[in-house]
Parts: sequence; structure tokens; C-alpha cells
Amino acid sequence: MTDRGRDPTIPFMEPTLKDALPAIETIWVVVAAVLVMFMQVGFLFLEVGFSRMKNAGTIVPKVLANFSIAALCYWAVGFALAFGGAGWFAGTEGTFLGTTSNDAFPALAFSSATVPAKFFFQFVFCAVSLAIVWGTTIERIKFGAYLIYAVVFSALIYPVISHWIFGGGWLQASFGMQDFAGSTVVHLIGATGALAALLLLGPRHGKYGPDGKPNVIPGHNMPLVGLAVLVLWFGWFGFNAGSTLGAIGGRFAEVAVVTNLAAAAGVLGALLMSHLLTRTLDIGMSGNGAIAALVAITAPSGYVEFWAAPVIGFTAGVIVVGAIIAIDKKLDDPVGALSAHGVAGVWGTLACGLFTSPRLAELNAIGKGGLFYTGSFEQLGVQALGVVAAFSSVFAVSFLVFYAIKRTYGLRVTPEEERYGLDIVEHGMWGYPEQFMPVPGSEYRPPALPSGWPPRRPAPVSMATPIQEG
Amino acid sequence: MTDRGRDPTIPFMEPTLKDALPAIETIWVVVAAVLVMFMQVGFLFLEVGFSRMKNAGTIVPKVLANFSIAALCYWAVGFALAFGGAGWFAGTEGTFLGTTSNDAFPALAFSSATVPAKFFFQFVFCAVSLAIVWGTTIERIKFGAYLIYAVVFSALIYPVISHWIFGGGWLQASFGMQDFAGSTVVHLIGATGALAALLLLGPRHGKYGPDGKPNVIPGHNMPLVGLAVLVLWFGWFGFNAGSTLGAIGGRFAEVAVVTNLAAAAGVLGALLMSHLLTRTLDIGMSGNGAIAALVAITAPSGYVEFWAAPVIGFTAGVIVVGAIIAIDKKLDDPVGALSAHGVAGVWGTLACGLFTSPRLAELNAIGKGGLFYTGSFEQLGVQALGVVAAFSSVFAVSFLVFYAIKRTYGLRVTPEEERYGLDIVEHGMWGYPEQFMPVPGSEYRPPALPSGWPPRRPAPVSMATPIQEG
Amino acid sequence: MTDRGRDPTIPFMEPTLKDALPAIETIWVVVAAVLVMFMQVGFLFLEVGFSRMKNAGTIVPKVLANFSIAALCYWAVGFALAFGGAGWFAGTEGTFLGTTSNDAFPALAFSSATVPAKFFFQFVFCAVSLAIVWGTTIERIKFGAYLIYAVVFSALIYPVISHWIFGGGWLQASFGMQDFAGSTVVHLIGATGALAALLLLGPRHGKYGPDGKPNVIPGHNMPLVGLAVLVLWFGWFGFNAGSTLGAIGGRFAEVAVVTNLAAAAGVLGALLMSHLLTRTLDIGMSGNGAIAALVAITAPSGYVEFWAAPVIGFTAGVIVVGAIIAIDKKLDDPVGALSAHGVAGVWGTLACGLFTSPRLAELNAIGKGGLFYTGSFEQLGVQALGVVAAFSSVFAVSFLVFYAIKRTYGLRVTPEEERYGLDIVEHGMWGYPEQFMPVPGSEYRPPALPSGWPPRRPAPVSMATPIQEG
Amino acid sequence: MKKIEAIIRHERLQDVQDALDKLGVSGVTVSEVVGCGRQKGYTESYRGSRANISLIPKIKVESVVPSDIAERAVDAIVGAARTGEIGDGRVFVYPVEHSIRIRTGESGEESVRHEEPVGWGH
Amino acid sequence: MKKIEAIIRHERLQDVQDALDKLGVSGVTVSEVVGCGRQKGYTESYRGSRANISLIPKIKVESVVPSDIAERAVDAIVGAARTGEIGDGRVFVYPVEHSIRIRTGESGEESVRHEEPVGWGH
Amino acid sequence: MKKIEAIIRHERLQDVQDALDKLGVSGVTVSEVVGCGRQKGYTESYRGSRANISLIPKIKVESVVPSDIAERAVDAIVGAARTGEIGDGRVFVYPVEHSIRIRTGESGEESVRHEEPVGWGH
Ligand SMILES: Nc1ncnc2c1ncn2[C@@H]1O[C@H](COP(=O)(O)OP(=O)(O)O)[C@@H](O)[C@H]1O
Ligand SMILES: Nc1ncnc2c1ncn2[C@@H]1O[C@H](COP(=O)(O)OP(=O)(O)O)[C@@H](O)[C@H]1O
Ligand SMILES: Nc1ncnc2c1ncn2[C@@H]1O[C@H](COP(=O)(O)OP(=O)(O)O)[C@@H](O)[C@H]1O
Repeated sequence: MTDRGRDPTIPFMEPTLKDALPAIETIWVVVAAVLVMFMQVGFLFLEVGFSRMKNAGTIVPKVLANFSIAALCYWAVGFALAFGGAGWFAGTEGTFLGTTSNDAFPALAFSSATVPAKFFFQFVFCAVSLAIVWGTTIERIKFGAYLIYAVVFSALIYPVISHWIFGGGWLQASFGMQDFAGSTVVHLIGATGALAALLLLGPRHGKYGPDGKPNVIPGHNMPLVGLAVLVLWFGWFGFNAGSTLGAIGGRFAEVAVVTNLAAAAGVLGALLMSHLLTRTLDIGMSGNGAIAALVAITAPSGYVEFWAAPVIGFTAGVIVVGAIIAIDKKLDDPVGALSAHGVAGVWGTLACGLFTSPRLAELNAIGKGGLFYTGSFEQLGVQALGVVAAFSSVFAVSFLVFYAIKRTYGLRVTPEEERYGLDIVEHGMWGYPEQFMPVPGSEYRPPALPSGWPPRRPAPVSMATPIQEG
Repeated sequence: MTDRGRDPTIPFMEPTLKDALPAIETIWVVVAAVLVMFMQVGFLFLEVGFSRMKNAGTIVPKVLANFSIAALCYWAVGFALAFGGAGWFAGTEGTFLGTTSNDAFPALAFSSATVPAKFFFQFVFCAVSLAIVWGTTIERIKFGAYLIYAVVFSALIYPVISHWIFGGGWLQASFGMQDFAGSTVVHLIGATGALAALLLLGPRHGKYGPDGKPNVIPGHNMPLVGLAVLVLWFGWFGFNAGSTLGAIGGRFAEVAVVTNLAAAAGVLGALLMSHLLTRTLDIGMSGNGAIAALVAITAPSGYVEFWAAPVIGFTAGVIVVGAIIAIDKKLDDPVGALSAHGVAGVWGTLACGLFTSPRLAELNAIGKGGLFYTGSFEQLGVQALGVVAAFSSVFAVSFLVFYAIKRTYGLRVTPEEERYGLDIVEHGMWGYPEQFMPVPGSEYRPPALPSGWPPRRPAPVSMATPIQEG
Repeated sequence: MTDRGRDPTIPFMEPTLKDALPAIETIWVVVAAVLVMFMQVGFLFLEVGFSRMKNAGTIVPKVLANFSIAALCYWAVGFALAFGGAGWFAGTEGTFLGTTSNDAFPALAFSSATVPAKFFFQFVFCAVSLAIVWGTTIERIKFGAYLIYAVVFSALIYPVISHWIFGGGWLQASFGMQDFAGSTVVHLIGATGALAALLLLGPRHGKYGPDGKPNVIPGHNMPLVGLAVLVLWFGWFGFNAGSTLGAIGGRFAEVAVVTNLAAAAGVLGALLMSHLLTRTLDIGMSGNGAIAALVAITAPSGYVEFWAAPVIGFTAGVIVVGAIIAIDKKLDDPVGALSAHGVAGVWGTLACGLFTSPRLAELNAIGKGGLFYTGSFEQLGVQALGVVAAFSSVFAVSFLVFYAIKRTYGLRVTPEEERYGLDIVEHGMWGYPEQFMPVPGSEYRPPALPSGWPPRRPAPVSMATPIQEG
Repeated sequence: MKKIEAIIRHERLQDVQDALDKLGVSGVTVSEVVGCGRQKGYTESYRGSRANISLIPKIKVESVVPSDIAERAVDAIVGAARTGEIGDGRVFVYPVEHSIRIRTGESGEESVRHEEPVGWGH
Repeated sequence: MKKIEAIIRHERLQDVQDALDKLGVSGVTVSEVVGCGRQKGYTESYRGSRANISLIPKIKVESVVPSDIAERAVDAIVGAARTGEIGDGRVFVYPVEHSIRIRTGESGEESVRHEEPVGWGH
Repeated sequence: MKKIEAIIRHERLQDVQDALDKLGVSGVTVSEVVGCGRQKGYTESYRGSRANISLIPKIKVESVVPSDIAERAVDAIVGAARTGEIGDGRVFVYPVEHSIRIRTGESGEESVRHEEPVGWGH
């Protein structure tokens, strides 16, 4: 609360349109940022649901610690590197948010939203990208490894690449690469880090039999996976529609519709594929389909017409199921991050080269129309270049960092620790204690009430017994 | 990200008030729509929490598939039928959102929010209504049945009825039926479909003993039911307050307050009734009370003064408990959809005929004041007519559709499949695998740590043992 | 839906800037209020996760009932007492929201948001404060005790104290106490009530051994604790940034950034301390660190520059871990409410006296700069006074109320009831029935499928067996 | 005294309880087990891989009965638990040397006999 | 050797463990069971219907002990598990033919004897 | 007939099943137990307090076998379950008086014998 109202010494001046416009833009950017921040709940439960019970608890401090490290690093240097100037490689201005003048961040200057709002929005993007990295590593990575890589990723890797594509760097400025909300910048980058980590980490104990065949290690809680998917879907309206960085002109509503149409088609594509390939409707894959479609539509969301959205999304849903099954044969990716964020991220980025409508390319003042409008492969080529550039640079740096961690601190818990589970080993307690140990006052099960207890309760009545069912 | 900022060739023109006003309206509509979309989480966990563990997983792909089908069908034809013109029976314009001109959708033209925003908002309503249908069918319906009915519902049933009452159709235009946010349009329609499905489906195996007495088949997770209720409550602020389709004038804030007062009274009404009728405070019913009150206030939320809200809500809370217990004697409705959405939806719609304040009827330019203001039964009659018209048409069509499904594809899994559970039968895996099977590396329980493991851990210390408790 | 659009008799007048400005402010206030309302999910799962399974269900109706009682009481008298006038002790105008004129609520008049929006925002604050009270009481308090205290708290205690500090009462007006969003008003008050309840209630059976040593009674679900923490974090953006009661000027975005930086530092501080003191990374404490930091930054969020936020938050994270361990030696506070809301609330309030920047003190027109800017202890003294005044008055009244409850209705369930668990005793059913009893059709485990069932399933294939793992 | 241990299907539990109750058995102890024998397991599918579960959930019912009614008890269980399908389970009989009722300390056959049926679960 | 099997209340487990430990029993195996006997079940209420639960959670404690201490072990268990309320449970004693310690392969009474108490759970 | 009861480690279960299957054992019943013996428990830490868990999860495997193969069955189990670490568990052998296969009613040794291995879990 402030007290301006009560203080007569302060002349109250009626705000003008000049005050109203930035407020309008800023409200939408902040709301969108808050929605994106909430996506952390999605990543938390995607990993919890796809883990075994003995490894479910550790994901909580993991998510909190990663988000926190990213918050501080992105504030300290990340935002400056990403948007603090129009250099081809990286920005320089605005460490520690030292300046909040819109001109200091040229690539974001098209919106009159305030700089702190834009900073907040860009930070939550960084946090999403970082969260994606860990999907391949659950149930065996050492907790400390998170902390080390998180610093490098949020202070260096993500900011620099995002500068190239979002911040006016070489891919955006010189080539006109189109990535409206980050199929490449956020999702492919995260998945690339995930791949580097996985290659050095290896599969979970028991994932592959002596014959090399992949075994089933089911996640312990599918309803929570469902929560994760819907929460991510919810947050994505901030993610894509917020990337307009403003509300005036109303584009953001169209982006929201495009996003939703794609996600919907993705679910159906994945369910169809799952039924064709596995003769069952895999629960997790229906969710992966939604996520893959959301990832795929992220880059095109600001560049395509409504009709293209279901096409892009459905394709993503189909691709992701195939990718998960194929990758699972050799690489142990419990949540499907490589497929849903990596493969789908590539598809989404390339999709701009196919579906971008010239009208919107012009409106955004980046790149040209896609193949289906212009018949030219130019934009498609630019998109491919961007994918290659982002993937290769992120992979190289990430592999190096994880390799260094492996050689020094160590990347993976011991086989015994892996068998006992990360919760008890890293945190001294199970994530679901009563599932694993006697608890005072709840020794396995609480003791039974004596008959007629509690007195308030009415008299016994017969309960359905199996036979009555038979 | 766009690049307008960096491109000198684009003259930057300062937006005017004409640009600002639609942006303001659109922000609120989009935010409200996103809140309503999130209600899917509520329906997911209402059904998960009220199911047995063996049937909890299937609800995830069910919710995703239904939401997705609705998204595509409502985009293709639903929105056009509902709002694309002022015909008495249905609209025609705007299939596939082919036009985004506000004039094409007269019933929504009072708001300057953009058409895509309005479309998005109306679609999530359709998705909520569809989600309600399935509450009566859990734990025994075949997955395919969802998909077939979802198409008919979101492409035809919901759009046409909503046109009658929201879209300028006969009930709204010729009779002035009042339903601000859809007690009838969204909730009663959904519950009606649920009734049709239930009648053809029958109760869960074991629900009724040989003597016909209802047995207790408790849902497996009450905390998740609590999550569902709070998430629905949260989303309802978008649902009701968003139905103003704009922020200018500030009515939406009053609607939010009205909504909250009603829900609060509903919880207390339900707890009171539960205590009177069952001599205990039923956990699920406290939640049903909140939902019933929210459903009941949905129609009046834009038509009544603050004082009326708690009255309407409390009554709904009282009614729903009685209805659940009564219905349970003959019909197996595990989540209480018939009571919370159907009975309460009827009550809420009729409540307009009692409590609508003339001031607000005039402001909304629909219908007249209610009995308690005008002493006239006219509006009450109109409301009753609307209820009958909506219920009978939806019931007829839905029964037909489900009957056709039953005769062809089949509506219900076999008794064996029902016993095994839908998760393993439809999806090949349990929703909570470790509760049902040994999992590699977690054979029932993870193996114990040898003493002193892990080394980082401090030396043993005595733990509370039952005797110390005694 | 309204029908203004279709009705020709209503002249449509283009809104002006005078209409737009309040709409902008009101949108943000309502959105913020909805975010804060959602924090109830956070409190629900904080308590569910930290309870034993036998006591998890009761928390659902508890949260619903408390929120509901607060809604009605705050509407009836609370808001009037808190903001209905500038009296030194309490306000008087606006019971039952009888007036919605901005002038009737002088302390809030600085914002042009509508009164219903402001009311809604202030109510959800009251509900948060009430929710905090119960953290110390879980697993043994009688349900009825909630209801009685909730009335007194939301109708009297909270409104009066918040008037002193938010509503233009003596602490704010005469002393210039700084509490931007309620470290004292909301969090310390709640924790004070929690302390009073705990002292009269005593520890859970078995918490302390015969030797007086605290025993481990672990909460049953750490992933849900993680959900709680992220949901609270999410809601806090409405809590702090919404306390600007408006968007124009853009301060709210800066407040959001400050809030996030503090929370992030809090997580890291708590993890560090947890590792130093317990040689493990306690899952729950990482969450307590985030909450403590959010509580601590609540008061300063509108008064400090970016740099101060991580300092305040980190300190809070460090403090809370020490406080939890220290308090646990004598007082049984299962969720750590005394530490995270009480101790951290005090720290946050005092922090204004250290870190408030003169620039912002002036902008808010309350109090002076902090010690580190002015070198003067004046503001620090004022803050200390505020803490003492709020704590002592709330403690006195709350202790009295709980004492009265104890003597009359009774505060605690019987030892037998406590052993059986509150779910079965108060609500007649377990929160997780299948964990405790055979359920028709799910006798412990559902029966197995015969081989080859269901026919759609493909032929058996070897699964990872422990030996293959070895 | 004899100990009768039966491995049965979940859905037959209530019948078995009733049958024993009729014979005047003083009580039964029930536990969840998994087992394998002739009955084949079932197949699961997850993210494209498949697994075969061979250990099938069963219910184990244990009751110590006076020697004189042991045979009838076995027949009662077999009758109540049979479905004729593979997987019906087994009944085993073991010798018991002592039996003590903790509450009263009484021991021997008396401690495992009672008179009229109690009606478990009704 | 004898096998002692006791069905007891959850809250008496630690006492029983301690009592056996004192006697130099080499170990115990504990499992969760449900049972019915004289003790009545309890009633639940859900959405207006009511159900009666007859199978009550108990703890089963099994220990194989040398014949010479079997009697004392039984008495120790009865003493430690008794509350005097209905539902205290039973103790049964069975003959054992062999016992092998897997780790060492040693068999016979030696494999189920040990010297000084270990202090389980302390 | 003899009843063989083995308390083993989770991770040895599949080996023990296979070993018994090879011997032509007709089936096994498996249950989860916790136990204490020489093997020490482990320590947990929660919000600053510490607790020591003494009851360690184990798997109990029960199989009734014809007397003639009892000895070989015991050896097979011991061989399959041994790791040499403290906590490997025990094998106990008890006499069995009758065995009935519920489905067929056939009783005696025949009811617990079968011919070729089934390949449980493969
Ligand atoms: N020899 C045995 N020892 C112990 N338990 C057995 C034995 N044989 C069978 N069982 C138990 O009986 C259950 C049913 O046996 P199975 O051979 O599958 O069917 P059926 O008894 O109808 O032939 C198995 O799952 C197992 O738990
Ligand atoms: N004849 C029996 N065989 C096996 N277990 C029994 C037998 N009689 C009682 N029990 C077990 O002992 C428990 C307590 O027995 P009950 O008759 O309820 O109380 P009490 O032993 O005090 O008379 C029962 O729940 C059951 O598990
Ligand atoms: N006398 C006994 N009676 C019943 N079970 C026992 C006995 N001794 C040991 N056990 C079981 O065997 C398990 C392993 O025994 P332990 O002494 O810890 O290791 P080891 O058998 O290698 O010496 C224990 O956890 C317990 O379940």
C-alpha cells in the first residue's frame, strides 16, 4: 500500500494517454511473464510423474535451485548479454538491470512496456530453457551438477544464443531468421543441453537389458503428468502470445488462438500414432504430443495464419511419438525431452520456412514468406542455418561443461546410491516417506478404530463386498 | 520477438485512444479465457480424485483429447453456428474464423475486444461444457465413445444451444432469457449430456448390492479433489467476470465479487447439510458445495446485487448435498455432475427470475427484473422456458448419439476389463505403476541402504517409536 | 453475455480516456487478486504435503471453510473496519460493500481502480493471513475450532490491524510505518495467531520422546510441497506487485522483479544453511527458504532498489532454516509457519528500516529512507514499534479466543482420535481410501488380467528383471 | 491344531471368510501376496516398449483351527474359492504346536474356537 | 527350532522387538496384515452412504528361535503385546525342520541365535 | 511335502524364481516384508532431526515342494540369493501336512509338482 491518496502535499495529476499506453503494454507483458513462470510447475511434475517414487522428491529442490540460480545470473549478466545492445555476437549494457531506459535495449524497443517488465519476461524464458535440460538426466545425476551447469547456462549460453535470434544478433539482423517465441532459442537450446548431458551420463541402471533391449521403467504417476501438460499448455499462452511484448494492435489474441489450434492437433496426432505404432493409447505420449505441438508452433506462432497451425501441430504430434520410440532404443530419455523439445523444436523452426505468410513476415519486419507462399527456399534455408548454428554452438559448449563436471565433481551418483534412490541419498528422506518406512503414529497403516468409533458416526451398514459385485 | 524496433524503414506511429480501448478490452478477455482454459485442470482432478486408482490414468488422455477435438470443431464450425449472425436458430458466418470483423458477430459486437479474443473465450466455454459431460461416465466407458460424442457436441449441440441464449437466438432475442455466463448454456447442457450417457451406461460394477442398496466406492484421492475445486474456483473468475467481454465500466470486478460471495456461501451450505444429513463433514461434498454455488451464480452473476449472491450460493450448497444423496440411490454419478452442474444449473437459471435487479437487466438490455423486485413471475417463466427448451433438446440429441454409439462401437468396456481397470486395458499401463507391479530398480520398495549409507549422513539417532507415543 | 450490441435503442458512446484509465488500473488489481486467491492452493498443499496420510484429507474442507467464512465476514464488516475511513483505530464506512464510491475508502483512493476490485484484492489478503494461522495446528486440532476463530479473525483481528498499517490508522498515519504488501499485516499476524493456537494445543502425539528429544514425523508427500511452493511464488506476483493497486507508472513491474530476486536468493540461502547444519539438502527447507524470502520481501518490495532484494531474500533463507531447527526443539510446527511467516515477517518489516531508498519512501509518501541510506535509526525504530504493536495485540486477542474455545468447545481431538487420524474421525473417510481399506473392485490391488488380456495388447516381451540390472 | 493357509483370488475373499465364519473359526489373518504358477502374467506397454508381469496379485488367508474342523475348513475354502479357471490357487495345511490368545493368555484349542458366526464384513 | 508367529497391534511392535532382542533372538521378520476375529470393524461414511470395514490392520511378527528359548520368547511376546483390549491378537508356534543363513550357509540352531542384544530401532 | 520359506533381498528375487522353476517347482508365493537382524538400518534426516530405520525391506518367497526335491530347492535358493553381504537373509523349512490345488481339487505331492520350466517373468 502507498499513501499518496492521503497526502495533501502531493498534487494528484490525472494521467494522460502517454501514461496509459505503456501501462497497457506492461500489464500484458507482466501477466504473460507470470504465466510463463508458472510453467515451472509443469516441468516439476513432468519429471516427478515420469520418475520412480524413490526419485520423486529430489526434483523439488532441483527445480527451485535452477530457477533461483537463473534468476540471479540472468539479472547479473544474462539480460545484458542478450538484449543490451545490437552487437552481432552479444549485448553489453544493463548488467544488474543498471539501466531501465528502453533505448538501452534496442531489440525490445518496439514495445512501450517498461524495461523491468521486459526483463522479467525474458528471464522466465531463460528459466524454461534451463528446465528443459534436465529432463534426460533424472534418477541418476548428482545434485551438484545442476548448480554448476545452471550458472553457465543462464549467464552465458542462453543469453548469447538468444541475442543472436531475439536480441538483434547476426542470425536475426543479418539473415532474418524467424523464431517468434523460441522453438530454437528456448526449446532446441534446452534439448541440446539435455543431449550433451545424457551422452556423458548414460542410461539409468536397468534401462537396457543384457541384450541391449530397452526395458520398461514406468514413471510412477500419470495423473501428475497430466497436470504438468495442462499447466504447460496454460503457460504457453503467456509464452507465445506474450512474445508480442504488448497488447495494442491485438496480435497477441491471434497468437493465442494459433497456439491453441496447434496444441490440439498435436494431441490428436500423437494419439493416432501411438495407436498405430503401439496398438494402445499411451498416456504419456498424449501429453508429449501436446507439448511437441506447442514447441513446434512457438517459432511460427507470430508468422502463420490460422489454417497452418493445426497442420504444424498435427505433424509435431506424429513426429514426437516416432522420435520417442526410436530414441528410446538407444538413449534413455525418461520424459522425452529430446523428442518433444528437440525434434519438435527443429520442426517448428523449419516450419516458418514453409508456412510464414508474407503479410506477417512484413508486419514483424523479419525475414520473408515461406515456401508455400513464395515458392522460394530462401527462408527455409535461413531457418536451417539458424538451427545448425544454435545446435552446434550449444552442444559444443554444453558438452565441454558437462565433461569438466564429470572429470572433477562427478556427474552421476554411485550405482548403490542410484539403487537406493536420490531422495534418501541426496536429501536424507524419501519423497513419499509413508510408502517406504514406518512413521510414528502411522506405522505402515494407522491403527484401526474400535467398533463404533468415533461415537458421532452412525451404526454400521453392509458394504459392497466382492461377491455382491460378482 | 519482432524486429519492428530495429527497422528504420518502418515509421513508428504513436497509438491513439482508438488503439488503446480495444487493447484494454482484449487483454481482459484473453486473460479471462486463459483462466477458463485452466479449468480443465479442475475437471481432470475432480475425476481423478473421485476414481479408483486403477482408473486414474485414463482421465489424462481423455481430458486432452476432448479439449483438442473441441478446439478444432469449434474453430471449424462451432463459433460460426453460435455467433456468426443473428438468425433465430443458428449463425452462419465465420467458419474456420474466416472473418475477424466485429460486425460479423453481432451478439458480441457490444465489446470492442478483437474477434480472435472473443472466439478463444467462447471456445473455452464449449470445452468446459464438454468436460462436464464425462463426470457420470468414469471407470467404465470406452475411450472411443469420448471421441465420437465430442465431435457432435462441440460442432453442433453446444454451438446451437449457446446461439439461442448467448448468440442472439430465439430464447435471448425473442424472450429475453437471462443467463449471464452459462448456468444453462454451459453447465446444464453438460449435465444433460452426462445424464443421457449415464442412462445408457448403467452403474459401475458393484455400486449397487443385490438388495439395490448403493455401496461405497470411494474416490482414491481427496487432496486432488481439493486441488480441483480451488482450480475451478480460480478459473470461474475468468468464467463469470470475463463474460462482460471487457473491462471498461468496471462491471467485471463486481461480477468477480458476486461470484466469490456465492461460492463461499455454497461451501458453508454444503458443510451444514452434510453434517445434518450424514452426521459427518464429507470432504467431497464441501467441494461439491463450492462448485454448485459457482454454477448457480453463473447465470445471475451479471444481473444481481451483492446481497443476493450469498443467498443464491447458500441455497445451491444446500440443494447439491440433498441431490447427491438422492440421486446416488438410483444413479451412479461418481463426481456428482448431475447435482452440481445440472440441479444447481437449473436453480441458478431460475434464480435470475427471482433476484435480477431491474437496474442490471436494463444495463445488460436483456429481460426484466426478478420476482423479488417486480412482483411479476414473467422473467421466472422465461427462465423456466429456457431451462426446459435447453434440457429437452440437448437430452434428445445426446441420447440419440449415445444410443447410436452403444449399438455400433459400444459404450462400455467388458466386465473383465472394468475389473482390471481402464488404465491397463485402454492404455496398457497403470496410472500409478508402482502401486500395482514391480518396477525395475524399485521392486515394490527400493532396497534398503546399508548402515551408514550414504556416508555424508550423520550418525543414527533414536526415532519416535510407537511406545514412546503410547 | 449482455445484449447491448444488438439493441438499437441504446446509443453506443465511444469511451473516453476517463473511462480507460480506471479500466486499466482495475484490470491489474483484479488479475492480481485472482493470483492471490490462487495462493489457497499453495496453503492447501503445504499442509497436505507436510501431514501424514491419515490427516491429509481434512485439510481440503478446512481450507474451503476458512476461505468461505473470511469471504463473508470481510464483506460484512472487515473491509469497512479496515478501510472505511481514516480513524486512528478503525474505519466505519462500507459494511456489506454498501458504498462503492472511492472517497469512502481514503487510504485506497490514490488508485482509480474501482472499489469492488480493491475490496476483492483486500479480501484475498485477509484469506491468506487466516490460512497461515493453521500451519502449526495440523493433525490434531478439532475442525470446529477453525470455524470459530475464522470468524473473529476475518471480522475483527485482521481488519483492525490492517487498518493501522494499510488503512491510514495510527501506525501508518502518525508513525509512517512501512509495510508495502504485508510482511507484518498479513504474515506476522497470521503467524502470531498460529503461535497462540500452538501454545494451547501442544505438540502432536509422539513428536517428542520421553527424553524430550524431537522425533521425525515426516510429511507424506514432498512433490506436493513443491507444488505448494511454486504456486505461492506464482501468487506472490499478485500479492506484492498488485499492492500498487494499479499499473500506471509501471512500478508494479519493478515490484515483481524485486520479489523474484528475493525469492531466488532465499532458496539458495536455505539450501546452503540446510547443508551446513544438517549435512543434507532438506527438500522441505528449500521450499521454506523460498517462502521466507517472499515473506521478507513483502514489506520492502515497494521501497527498495533491485540490489537490496537478493540481500534481504538470502538472509531470510538463512534465518528460516536456523529458526525451524531451533523452534522444532520445543514447539511442534509441522509446516514451519512460525519461522517462514513469523520470523521472516519480522525480518522483512525491519528490513525496510535498513534498505528503504529515500526516493521510494517519498514516492509512496510513507516514512523515510532506511539506515543504510540515511544513517538514521528512526525508520528502523518505527518498524520495530509496528512489529511489537501488531504482534502483542494479535497475540493477546488470539490467545484469549483460543483459550475460550479450549475451555468450551475444545481445541484438540482425543488421543484415540488423533491416532486414528482426522480424516476418518472428522469426515468419516480416509483422504486416500485405497491406502487404508479394501475398496469394492479394488480389493487392495485390482485382480490381474489373464494372460493375453486385453486381446488388443501385443505379445509378451521380456521386462527388465533385477538380475539384468545387477 | 492346524494352520490352514490359502492362496486365493481377491474376489473370493468374502466367500472364504463367510465359509470359515460358519464353521466357527475364531478369526482369520489376510495378507496381500503375489505369486506365479501355471497362470501366465500379462503384458504392459509404455512409451513403445512392452513388459511382461509374471507375478500376479493374490490374497493369502491364514487361519489356525482346531484339528477336528480342519478338514471341513479346507473343504469350505476350496468350495468358496474355486472358479475353475487357472489361477484359483492352493490350500496348504501345517501342524501347529501352540496357540495363545494374547489378550487373555488362554491357550490351546480353546483359543481358536468360537461359537456362533460373527458375520465379518456385514 | 520353533517358528513363533505373532499377530499384534501396530503400536506394540517396538516392545515386541525389544523383548525378543533381549532374549538373544537373531532376527525378526515383520509384515502388514489385516485380520478379523472378535474385534469389530469400524464404519465409514462417503457421500451419504455408509460402509463397514471388518478387516482390521495388524502386524505379523515372525521369528525362528532355538527350541530352548521358544517358551520364553512366547511369554515375552505375550507380555509385550498385551493391552487387555479386544484385538490384541494371537501367538502361534510351529515346528521348523531346517534353518540356513544364506550369507554363511551355516545351518541349524546356531543360525538363529545371537549373543548380546543389538538394540533394533535405537 | 515341505514348505520352504526364504527371506531374501529384492534384487535376488528373479534368480531365486528361476532356480526354483528349473527344479520343477509348481509355483511360488512372494510377499513384501521388513526385517531386522545383524544388518543395521539406515539414518534419515528431516527438517534438522534424524531418525534411524531398523526394519529393512526384504522379500519373502514361499514355496511348497515335494519332499524329494526339498533339499535341492534349499540349495538352489541359497545359491541364487547369496551376495556374501550382511543382510542376505534366511531359508527355513517347515513340514506340510496337506496341499490342495483349488482349481482341480487334486491334492498331495502331485499338486505341487510340474514338469518343464515355465520361464516366469520371461
Ligand atoms: N508350490 C507352491 N507353493 C506356494 N504357492 C504356490 C505354489 N503353487 C502355486 N502357488 C500359488 O498359487 C497361485 C495360483 O497357482 P497357479 O498354478 O497359477 O494356478 P492353479 O493353482 O489354478 O494351477 C500362484 O500364483 C501362487 O501364488
Ligand atoms: N484362528 C485364527 N487364525 C489366525 N489369525 C487369527 C485367528 N484368530 C484371531 N486371529 C488374528 O488375531 C487378530 C485379533 O483377534 P481378535 O479375536 O479380534 O482379538 P483377540 O485376539 O483379542 O480376541 C485378528 O484380527 C486376526 O488377525
Ligand atoms: N531368527 C529369524 N527369524 C525370522 N527372520 C529372520 C531371523 N533372522 C533373520 N531374519 C530375517 O533375515 C533378514 C536378514 O538377516 P540379517 O541377520 O540381517 O542378515 P544375515 O542373514 O546376512 O545375517 C532379516 O532382515 C530378517 O528379516
